[in-house]
Amino acid sequence: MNRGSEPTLLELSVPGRQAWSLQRNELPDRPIESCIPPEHLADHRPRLPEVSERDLVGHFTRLSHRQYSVDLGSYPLGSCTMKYNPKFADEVAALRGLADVHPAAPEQAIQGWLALVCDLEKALCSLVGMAGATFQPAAGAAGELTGLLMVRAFHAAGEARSRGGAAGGGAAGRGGGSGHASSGRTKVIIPDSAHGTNPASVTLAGYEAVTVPSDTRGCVDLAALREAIAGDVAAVMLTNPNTLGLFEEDIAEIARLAHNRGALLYYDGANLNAILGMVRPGDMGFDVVHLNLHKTFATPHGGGGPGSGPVLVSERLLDFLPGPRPALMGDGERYGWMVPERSIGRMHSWHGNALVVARALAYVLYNGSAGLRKVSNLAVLNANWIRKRLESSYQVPFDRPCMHEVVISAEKLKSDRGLSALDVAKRLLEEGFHAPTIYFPLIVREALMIEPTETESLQTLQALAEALERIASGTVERDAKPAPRTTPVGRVDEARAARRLEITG
Amino acid sequence: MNRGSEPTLLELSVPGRQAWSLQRNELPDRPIESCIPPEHLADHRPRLPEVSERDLVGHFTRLSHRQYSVDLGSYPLGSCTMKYNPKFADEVAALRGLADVHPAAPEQAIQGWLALVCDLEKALCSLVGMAGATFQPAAGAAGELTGLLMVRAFHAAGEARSRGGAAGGGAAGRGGGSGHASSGRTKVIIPDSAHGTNPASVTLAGYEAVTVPSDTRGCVDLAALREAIAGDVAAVMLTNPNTLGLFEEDIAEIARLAHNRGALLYYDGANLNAILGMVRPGDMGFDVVHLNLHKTFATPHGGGGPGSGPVLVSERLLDFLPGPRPALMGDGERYGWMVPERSIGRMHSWHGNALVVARALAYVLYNGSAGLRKVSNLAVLNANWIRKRLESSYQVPFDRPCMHEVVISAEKLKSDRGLSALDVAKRLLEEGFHAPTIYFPLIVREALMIEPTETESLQTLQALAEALERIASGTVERDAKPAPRTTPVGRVDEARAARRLEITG
Amino acid sequence: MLSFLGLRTLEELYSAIPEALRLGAELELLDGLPAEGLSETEVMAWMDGYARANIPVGRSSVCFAGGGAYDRGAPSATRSLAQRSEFVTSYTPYQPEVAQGVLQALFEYQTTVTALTGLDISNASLYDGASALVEAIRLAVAVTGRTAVLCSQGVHPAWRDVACTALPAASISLEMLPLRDGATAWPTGYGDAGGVPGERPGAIVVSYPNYLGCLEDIAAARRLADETLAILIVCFDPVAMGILRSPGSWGADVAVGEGQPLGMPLSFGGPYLGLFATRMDLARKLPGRLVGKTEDIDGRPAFVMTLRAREQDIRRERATSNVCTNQTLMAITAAIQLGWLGPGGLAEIARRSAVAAHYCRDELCALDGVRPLVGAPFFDEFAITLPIPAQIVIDRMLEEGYLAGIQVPPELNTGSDKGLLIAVTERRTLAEIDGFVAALAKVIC
Amino acid sequence: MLSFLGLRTLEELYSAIPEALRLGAELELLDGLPAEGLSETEVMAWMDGYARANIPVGRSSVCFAGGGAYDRGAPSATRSLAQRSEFVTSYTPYQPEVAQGVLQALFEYQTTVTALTGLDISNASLYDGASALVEAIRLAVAVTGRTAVLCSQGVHPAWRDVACTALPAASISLEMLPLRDGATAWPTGYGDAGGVPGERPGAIVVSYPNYLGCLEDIAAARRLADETLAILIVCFDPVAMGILRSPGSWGADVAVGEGQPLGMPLSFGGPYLGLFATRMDLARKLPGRLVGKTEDIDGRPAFVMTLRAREQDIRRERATSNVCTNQTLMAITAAIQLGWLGPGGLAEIARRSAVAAHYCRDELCALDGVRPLVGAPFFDEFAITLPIPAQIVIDRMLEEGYLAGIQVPPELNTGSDKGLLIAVTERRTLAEIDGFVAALAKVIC
Ligand SMILES: Cc1ncc(COP(=O)(O)O)c(C=O)c1O
Ligand SMILES: Cc1ncc(COP(=O)(O)O)c(C=O)c1O
Repeated sequence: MNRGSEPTLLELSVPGRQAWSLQRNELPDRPIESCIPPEHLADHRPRLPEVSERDLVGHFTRLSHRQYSVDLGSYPLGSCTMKYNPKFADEVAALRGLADVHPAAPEQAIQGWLALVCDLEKALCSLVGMAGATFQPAAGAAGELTGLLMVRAFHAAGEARSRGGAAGGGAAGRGGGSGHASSGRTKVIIPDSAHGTNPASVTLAGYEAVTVPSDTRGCVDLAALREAIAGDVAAVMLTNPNTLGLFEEDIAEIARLAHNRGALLYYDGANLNAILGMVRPGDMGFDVVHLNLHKTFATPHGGGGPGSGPVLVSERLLDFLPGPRPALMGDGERYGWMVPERSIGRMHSWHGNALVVARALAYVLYNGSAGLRKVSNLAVLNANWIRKRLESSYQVPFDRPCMHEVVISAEKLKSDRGLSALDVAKRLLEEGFHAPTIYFPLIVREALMIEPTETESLQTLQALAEALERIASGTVERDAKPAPRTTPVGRVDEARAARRLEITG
Repeated sequence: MNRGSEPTLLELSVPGRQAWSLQRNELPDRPIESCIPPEHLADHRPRLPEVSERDLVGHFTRLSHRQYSVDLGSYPLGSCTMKYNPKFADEVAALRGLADVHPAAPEQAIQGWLALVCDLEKALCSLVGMAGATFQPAAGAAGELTGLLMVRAFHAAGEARSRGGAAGGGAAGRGGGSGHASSGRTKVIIPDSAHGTNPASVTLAGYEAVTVPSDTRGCVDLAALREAIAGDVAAVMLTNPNTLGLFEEDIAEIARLAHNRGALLYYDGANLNAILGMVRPGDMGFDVVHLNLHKTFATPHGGGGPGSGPVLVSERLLDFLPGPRPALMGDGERYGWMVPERSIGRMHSWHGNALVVARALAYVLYNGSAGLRKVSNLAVLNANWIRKRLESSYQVPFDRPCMHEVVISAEKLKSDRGLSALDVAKRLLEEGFHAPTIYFPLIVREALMIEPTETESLQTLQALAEALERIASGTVERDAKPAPRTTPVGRVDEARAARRLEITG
Repeated sequence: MLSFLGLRTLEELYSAIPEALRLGAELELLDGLPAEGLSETEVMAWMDGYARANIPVGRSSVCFAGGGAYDRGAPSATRSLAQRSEFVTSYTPYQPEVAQGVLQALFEYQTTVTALTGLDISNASLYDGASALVEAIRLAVAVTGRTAVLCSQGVHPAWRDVACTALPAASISLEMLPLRDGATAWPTGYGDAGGVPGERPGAIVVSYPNYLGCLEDIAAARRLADETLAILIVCFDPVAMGILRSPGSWGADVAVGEGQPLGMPLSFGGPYLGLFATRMDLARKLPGRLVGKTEDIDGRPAFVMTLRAREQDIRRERATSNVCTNQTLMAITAAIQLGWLGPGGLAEIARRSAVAAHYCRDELCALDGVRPLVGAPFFDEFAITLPIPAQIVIDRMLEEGYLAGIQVPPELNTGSDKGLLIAVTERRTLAEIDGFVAALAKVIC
Repeated sequence: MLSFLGLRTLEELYSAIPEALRLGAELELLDGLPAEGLSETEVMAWMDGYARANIPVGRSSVCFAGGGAYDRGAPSATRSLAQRSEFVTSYTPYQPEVAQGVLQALFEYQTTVTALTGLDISNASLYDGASALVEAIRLAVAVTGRTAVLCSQGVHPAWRDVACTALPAASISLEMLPLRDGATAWPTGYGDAGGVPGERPGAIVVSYPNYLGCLEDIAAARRLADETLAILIVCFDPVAMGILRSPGSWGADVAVGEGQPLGMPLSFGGPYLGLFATRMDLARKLPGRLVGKTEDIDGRPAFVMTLRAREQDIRRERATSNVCTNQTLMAITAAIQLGWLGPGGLAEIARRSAVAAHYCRDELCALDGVRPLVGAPFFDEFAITLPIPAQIVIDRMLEEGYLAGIQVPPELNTGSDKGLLIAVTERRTLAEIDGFVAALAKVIC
C-alpha cells in the first residue's frame, strides 16, 4: 500500500479549475432572482474543492491505495464476517432496471422490485424459520430497534386485549410513549457478551437493559437468567452462536423460560453465517430475527456501509411489521404495497437499502440451500482449524469447538512478554493481514476475535496462523518504534485526535 | 504501492479448487469420444492454475497494487502521451450495443458500428487534412506498415501506368514481391531521431531505410536530405513535431523536395497531440498519416495495448486503402462494406480494434474542435514550462521553444556528479512519479524525454520539477544501494533475466 | 483439515447443537431454485428478469418525480472511483493504519457537508434523511432535556412517519405544525393566545425547501427556537445549497438531509445517505461515526475515528444512538461527486433546476384546469392542482413515457387527491419539459 | 504559466510553425458537433445512438456465428479485475520497479499460453490471430532463410488475406493448399510427382481446428515439414485445447491463435489477442515483448521485459518485427479468465461446445435439404449446405432472432454460395439450439 501522504482534495483545489460539464438543456435563460426571492439566495458559494477530473481521479485512486480490503487479503475481523463477495453482485446492483427505479414510481413501474423483495423474503423466512419480513432497516442496529419496537407493540396490543380495550389499529402499533407502562414489561435481558448495539437499541426502544453474565462454558448463565426473568421482561435478546463463537446449547431451555414468562426471544442474526441450513432460529424458539445481509449475504461492507438489516418475525408478530410492504395482490398476478393492520409504522425514508437486498437475493440464488449450508460448514471448519492451530501459542478461554469464529486471548503473552492484544493486532497489519477484532467481547481479557470466514483457503489460514505464531514468539522492546511500521501511516495518535478535534479541512 | 512479493497464480494453485461455474444447458449428455476421434483428444489437461474466485481476485488485486499508472500519478513518459483519459470512455466501450456485436454479423445488424467508424473517419480526416482512412491497423507500428504498403502499391501502380501496363486491380494493389523492383523506388528516408518502429516498418515493407542526420537545431538536416533524395526514394517518413519535441520548420521545403522527386511524404502521427487544430499534416504536404489513437485520442494504454493505428491518406491514395471498409451506400441511408478498387488487402483479422475506435470518437465528441485545440495548447504550454524550469538544473540541448515534449540531458550531471539518465529515472520513481523516457531519441546523450501532457496541473508540474531538481542536486554514492528503494521491488537485475531465461512458471 | 481437528465429518463440527434442533431435510428456498444453486450466468438472467419487470427512469420514462429522491446525473468518474474495491470491500476503519483511504475520504466528506450546511461538524453519515432526522431529535432531547418536538408538516411525510415510529418509545412526542399556502404557520408568541399550548419544545423541525418544494421562513423558525430555547433542526436539500442560504446561515443548530442527489442512483430508495451536521459545541452528542485528523508516530498527517466514547460499542445502554454500520460508501460517493461538481457545478445544477422548474410550472399552469397548489416561492419542485385525481394522471402519464410526479398527500392538500408534486432537475431538457406539458394536457382532458 | 515563459498568448508557443501553414478557421469535425464539444451526458447519448443501431448478440440475436470470433462467457470477476485502472492506465512496463503488476500478469499469461500450446515459450501478445500468423511466417523465413510458404486453405481466410497483404513486400510468397472434404490435401512426397513443385518451403501453415471447424491431420503436416525442413506453424483455438491435443504435442514449431474466446467480448472484431508460442531454441527470434523472471537487488523475485535486443527500438531496421504496442490488457484478461476456468473449466467448456455442436449438426442435417458440407471430424464449428444461398438464410434468421452463422467463402465450397458455417459454444442451451433448428427449417422452405 501507498506510504507517504496524500493532501486533501481541498488542498489540491485551485480556484477556477473544473471537472464538471453539463448537457445543453436549451431552456430559455432567466435570472435566478426572478425565480427565487433574493433573501433566500446565498451570498457566497459553499467552499468545495475546485479540481480537474484528472486531479479528482488521481486523488481518490491514491487514497484507495492507502486502504486495506477483503479483495487485497484476509480480513479475519471477528463478528464482521468479512468474506469475499462474488463480483457478479456488483453487476446485479448496477442493472439499470434495478438501479434507475424511482422509489415512488407507481406500482406498474416497479413490479420487478416488488417481486424481488417478496422472493428474498420467502427465501430468508425459509432459511431462518420465520413467517414474514421487513427490509426497511438499513443495518443491523436499525433492525434491532425495529424488532424491539415490534416487541413493544406486541406487548402493548396484548395488554390492551387482555384489558378488553380496543386492540389493533395504529395506536397499539405505534406503541406510544406509555406503551410499556401499560404492558408492565420494562426490561430486555441481554448477555454480557452482547454486541454494543444490543443494549443501545434496547434503551432507544424505551426498555431497560438487564445484563446476565456468561458462565464458564462461555454461554448464558442459566441460573442467572432464571433469576432475571420475570413478568417485567419484554424480551430476551441473544445471538446464537454468541459473540464468543459458541453455540448456546441451552437455547431450548432459554426459550422455554422466556416464553413461560410471556417474554419474546429476539435473535441478533449477525452470526448467522455459522448455521445456514444447519439449524434455524425459528426452530430454536426465536420470535424475532434481524439479519445483517452485509455480513452473511455477501454485500461487501463498503468501508462501513451500506448494510441491510431485515427483520423477520414469526406468525404472531406479522401484523406489526413496518409498512408499506410489498405483497402479491389478491389476484396472484400483480404485486402491490400493503400496510399491516397494526404496523409500527415506517423505519426508512423509502423501502430500505434496496440494492443491497438485490445483492443478497443474487447470493442466495448462486448458492442454493445446499451451497449455503456449505458456506456455514466451511466457515466453522476454518474457525476450528485456526482455534486448534493457535491453541499452543495463545490462550483459548473456552475449551470446546467453536462455530464460525474463535476468541483467543493474549493475556498470557501480555504478562510474559509484554505483548497486548493491540500489539498483536498492529503487528499483524505489518504482516499483510487485517487484524482480528480486539477487546471484544468485553468478558475476555486481551481478546482477539478471529473470524476467518469460509472464503479463505487453507493456505491463507496457514499463512495467517504462521504470522500470529511469529508475533507470539516476539516481545515488545521498550524503545523500539511500535508496530505497524510498513503501513501507509505508522501507529496513529488517537488521543491527539480527540484532544485537538480537527474534523474538517 | 505494495512491497513484498506476490506468488504466481500457479504457485497459489491447489488441485481440485475451482472458481468456474457454468449454466445448465440441458443438452443430452454424450461421451466426447462419440464426437471427436480419440487420436485428437489430449491425454492430459493443460497445466492451468486451480484457484477459487476469491484467490483469483485477491491475486490480481494485489498485483494491481504493484503497478504504477496514470490514475495514480504523473507519467511524463516522452513520446507516449500518457494523459489522463476521461472515464466515460470506459462506459462507451462497455455499451452492450457496441461490445456484443459479432464482427461477421450481416450489415443490417451493424449499422451503428459502420456509422461510427465513418463518423470518426470524417472527423479525423478533417483534423489532419486527409481524404480517407482505414481503421484496421491495431497500433502505430501496424499503421506504419500499412501506410508503407500503400506507398508501395501507389508507386507500383504509377509505374504500371507509366509503362502503359494494365494498372488497377488486385495485382497492383497487392504490391507483390517485385513491386519496388518495377517501380525502381527502393528506399525510404527517415531522420536519425526516428522512433524504432519507423525503420523496422520500412524494412518489413521491403524498403531500405536511409537515415538522414539532424542538424544543430534538432531538425532534419536539409542539405543531407537534399543529397539523399533521389529517384529511388519511395517516401520520406517524418513525425512533426519530431521526437525531440521540435517542429520541423522546413516542412514545406521538405515536402517540395520529396514531391519533386516523386516520393511521398509519410507522417508518423504519434506526436499529433502537439498540433491539434493548429496545423494539419495534410497542409504541411503529407500524403499518408498514421495516428496513435491510444496516444492523442485518449485510450488508456492498458499496460502496453490495445492501441489503434488508423492510416489516413490523401485523395490520390484513397484507392489503395485496405478493405473491406465501411461506407455510406449509394442510397445515402444505409451503411455497408466496400473494397477499394486497388486495395492492398486486409491488415487485420476483422476491422481493427473497434472498441478503441469508439473511445476515440467519444473523445472527439467530448472536446470538439476548439477543445482539441486547447488540448494541444495546454500540452505545449506544460512542456515549455517544464523546459524553462529545468533549464538551470539539466541541459536543454536545443535552445528553442519545444512543442508537447522536451528532451533534456543528464550529460553534465553524469560527468559532474555521476548521475546518469538512468539514475535520475530510478530516483524519480522513488519520488512517486513515473520516469521520463530515457536514452531516446538516440541522438541526445543521457536523454530524458519529458512529455507532461495537458492533463497535468501546474501543481503537479511543480512537484515533478522539484523532484527532478532535488535529484539533480544529489550525487551517486559508490556503495549506496541504488534507487529505487521504496518501490514494490528494488532495482531489477535485467541482465540476469536475459542470461537465465525464465519465461514461464 | 478435518483430520487435523480429529474429526471425520463436517457434521461433527456441530456437535454443540442439540440433535432435536438440527435441520433434517433440504430447505426449499424459492420455486425453481435447485439446492445446489445457480451459475453466475443463470443468476444474472434471473435477476435481469426482475429488472425487466420494472420501468426505470430514462428513455422509457422521463422522470419528473422527486419527493426526496431525484433523477440527477453522476459522471462515470464518480461511479468508477466509488466502485474501487478497496473502498467497496473494506470494513469500518477500526485499524486506522491500514484504512487511511476510507478515513481520509470520510474526513473530506465531513468537510463538504459542513461547507454545504454552514455548520461546524458533520458525522461520517447516517442511513438516510429520515434516520438523520430521528438522530437530530434525539440529540435535541438529550441537549435540552425536553421531549416535546414541534415539527413542520412541510417535513417529508415519510421522515415524519419514521420519527413517529421510532421516538415515542423513548417518550418523545411530536406535534405537527400545519402549512398555510405552502409554508409553515409558525406560532408567533410561544405560549401566547396565538401560539401552541403547553410544554416547551426541545426541538423545532423545519424543511428547506419543504416537501412541496417551498422556501420556508427559517428566520421565523429561528425566532421561535430562541423564544423557547429549543434546538432548531433544518432539513435541507444538498443540491439547493448551490444557490440557497445554508441552514447554518439561517441559524440552524442541526442540519439533516438526504444525500442521494449527490451521485447516487435512484435505487428504488436505497442505499441513500443521511447527512447530519451540527454546531461544534454539540460535538460530544453527535450520533454516528466521526473522523478526525491527527498524526502518526512520525508526525505525518493521519486520520482516525474519534470521540469514539459516544458510540454504542463503548457506551452501550447509555448511548444516545445505536448506529454502527452506516452508509460509508455513499458518503465517499458524495465526496467524490462534490469534488467533481465543485462550487461552480453545484451552483449551476441548482440554478438550472430552479430555472427549469419555474419554466415547467408556468407552462403547466397555462393549461386549462391546472393551477399552482400553493403560492409560496419554491426551488425546483412544486405542486399543482389537477382537474382529476393525481393517481390517474400518474398512471396515464406512465403510458406516455413520463414519471409524472407524486401525489401530494391529502393531509397536505385539505384532503384532496388532486395535487401532484413535480420535480424538475438539471437533467430535464426543454424538449422533455415541453413534451411533458403536452402529454399532461392530453391526459387530463 | 505564460508569464513564466515570457509569453502573452498561447499562440506564441507555436512561433516555430510557419504562418502559412497554420489553421485559420475552426474545423468542422462532424455535423452537429459544436466547436466546444459536448458534455459527458451528451457524448454518452450520442454513442448510445450507434449502439442502438446495432443488433448485439444476446436476447435480440442468439449467436451461432463463429469464424474466429466466439460468443463465450466471461464472469464478472474477469471483467472487474481486468478493468482495474492500474492495468488500464499504465504504459508498456519500461520501468520494472513500478510495473510488477503488469509484468507478473504477463508472465502468468505467457505461462498459460505455453500450457495451452504445449510449447516452451510465449510472447506477451500480438494484435490478433492474423498478425500472429504473419509474425510466425516471418520467424520461419528468418530461421530457414527460405521465403516460400505452404499454407492450408483451411486457415482463416482473413488471416491468409493479411499474410498475402503484408508479406510479399518482404519477398515472401504464399502458396495455398486446397481442402479435400474439409481437410488439407497434403502432398505426400515433396518435390515428387504427387507433391508440390519447385521451391522448398520455409513454413507450412495449418489450422487446428480449421476454418470449417474440422480437425486436420497435423501428423501429416509434421511429416511434410520434416521432409522439407520447414517450420510447422499450427493455428489453434485456445478453447479447443481444453480437450484436443496441443500443437506442441503434434510437433508444431510455432503455434498461433486468436485469444478472443478467453474472456474478450465480440467487440465487433477488436481488441482481440494474438497468441504466439514457439520452441525455446527459437527464443531469440521471437517477435514482440517477452517478460522474464529475475531478482531485484535484494534477491526478491521480480519480473522484467527481457531479450529486448530483438525489438524494433534497439534493432531498428534490422528487426524482424515492428511490434511495439501490443494487446497487453487483453493478455491480462486472458490470464485472469484462464485462472477462473482452470483446467477443469476449460475442459468443460470445450466438451460442452463440442457436444452441443454435434447435437446441433445432427438436428440440422435431419432437415430436408440440409446436409453436412464436409465429412471430416470437427470440434464445435461445422459447415452445412443449404438449399438456398446462405446470405438469404442469414438475413431471414436475423429476423427470427438468430445470428445464423457465416457464409462459407465460395473458394472453400467449389464456388457455391450455399454453405453456412455454424459455431455452437458452451453458452448455447438445448432450447436455443432447438429454436434455431426450427427457425432454420422455417426460413429455408
Ligand atoms: C453481533 C452483532 N450485532 C449487531 C451488529 C450491528 O449491525 P450493524 O453494524 O449492521 O448495525 C453487529 C455488527 O457490527 C454485530 O456484530
Ligand atoms: C514516434 C512514435 N512512432 C511510432 C510509435 C509506434 O506506435 P505503437 O506503439 O502504437 O505501435 C510510437 C509509440 O510507441 C512513437 O512514439
